[in-house]
Amino acid sequence: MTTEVSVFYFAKSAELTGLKSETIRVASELTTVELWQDLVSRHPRLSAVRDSVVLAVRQEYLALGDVRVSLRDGDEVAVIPPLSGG
Amino acid sequence: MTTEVSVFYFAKSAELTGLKSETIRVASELTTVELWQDLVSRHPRLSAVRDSVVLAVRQEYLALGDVRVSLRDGDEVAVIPPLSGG
Amino acid sequence: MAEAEGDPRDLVKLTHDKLSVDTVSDSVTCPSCGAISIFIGTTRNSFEGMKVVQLEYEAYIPMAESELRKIYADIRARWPTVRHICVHHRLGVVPVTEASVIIGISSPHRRDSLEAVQYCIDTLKGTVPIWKKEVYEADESCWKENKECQWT
Amino acid sequence: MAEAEGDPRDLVKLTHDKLSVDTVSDSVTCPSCGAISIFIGTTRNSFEGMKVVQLEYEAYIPMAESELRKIYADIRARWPTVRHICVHHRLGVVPVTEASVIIGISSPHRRDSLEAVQYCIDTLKGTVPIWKKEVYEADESCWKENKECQWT
Repeated sequence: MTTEVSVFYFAKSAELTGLKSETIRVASELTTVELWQDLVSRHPRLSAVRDSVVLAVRQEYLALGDVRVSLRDGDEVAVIPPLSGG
Repeated sequence: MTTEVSVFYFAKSAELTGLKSETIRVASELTTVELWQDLVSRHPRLSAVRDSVVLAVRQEYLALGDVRVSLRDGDEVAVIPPLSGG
Repeated sequence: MAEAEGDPRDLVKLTHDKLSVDTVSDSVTCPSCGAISIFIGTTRNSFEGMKVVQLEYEAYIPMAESELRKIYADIRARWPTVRHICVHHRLGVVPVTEASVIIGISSPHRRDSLEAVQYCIDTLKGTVPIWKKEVYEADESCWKENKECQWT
Repeated sequence: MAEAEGDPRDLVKLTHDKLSVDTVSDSVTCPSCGAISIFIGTTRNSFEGMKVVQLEYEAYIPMAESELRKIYADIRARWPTVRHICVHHRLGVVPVTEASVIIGISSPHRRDSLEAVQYCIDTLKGTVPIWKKEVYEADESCWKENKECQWT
């Protein structure tokens, strides 16, 4: 089963991918680290920030690791570099 | 020895004396409680606030009591009810 | 009294426009409150000896709004007397000395809004998806990292 | 850097005019500071169930100014990085919801100005000779007493 999701890149991760967002097809059941590896396979330069990012799925933070996610069509995924608002 | 000083009344004490300020002649060497008694002799209604006021002499707070002050011509004395600024 | 004045307001604005302290202050004013506490974050002119020309902010806007509303819910749980809460955060280019963020909180007595404003800026820096790039003289730049961010 | 920007400013204004948050904020803005913390005291519409129509403030003006400058000296001793300090206090009639006092303090990092603003309002209420009379419906009125005042 695969599903189509929107991926948003911010700050350093947007500079590394050259993209603000894209729509991709991924496995609908996977872990956050598998989702990250999928993104890195599309944008190898992303591996530079492996240790400093988390993901957001449906606008909720998820650490990279053995964390299971179920994705549905139209879900938002985001790559979240260290925050620096305020 | 006596000296001429300006006395300022604020808040409740101004209402009790009916005055914002006056110039009076008082002993130049006395305690704060003697200075207070001098003011009460001029304005008996002031006695109502005896337990809730302090004095300021030359713009420095002084408690009513056996506190010695030396007054010089032109000094400022003030009756200071409980503060409520801010 | 509270009902006569309407509901507590939870206000959020992310904007490319210049921020106004008066606007934030007015938006949290209410007749039953004696205290409004405000924090303004402004752009500094240097970082570790390098001259900062300007800052650029970007946000994951819908998630930033939802994370701010989570902070507001925390504030209302911890300081129940807090009345109105307003955060304005600027996006895009912010010149030196201009405000990047203004937080305003009102409460009947001052202790609550003073504590809540401090909690709000501390938590905002750790949880709200907004990013700042410092641009230095000589065209260098650097994405910043808040020390409050938990995962780095 | 500090020299290039001029000296720290210790600003005091006691005025019968309406206060402006923007004016206070602007007066403490500086290029080396990332934080401005502001406290606004406003007139509440009730006290122990009585409806407050307005407040009236009076001050022993020269002593109020000198007591404020003592507070500023304390702040600079306790928070040496504090840059500019400004207190505007209104006198005379202050209608409900309008500001009676606005305190603004800037610092390079936020902790200092947030703590200093809290210290400033707490100490102001205990030491600065200013008095407030609450005027209620039906022409009653009452001189208030700050709990921070030490001698009552």
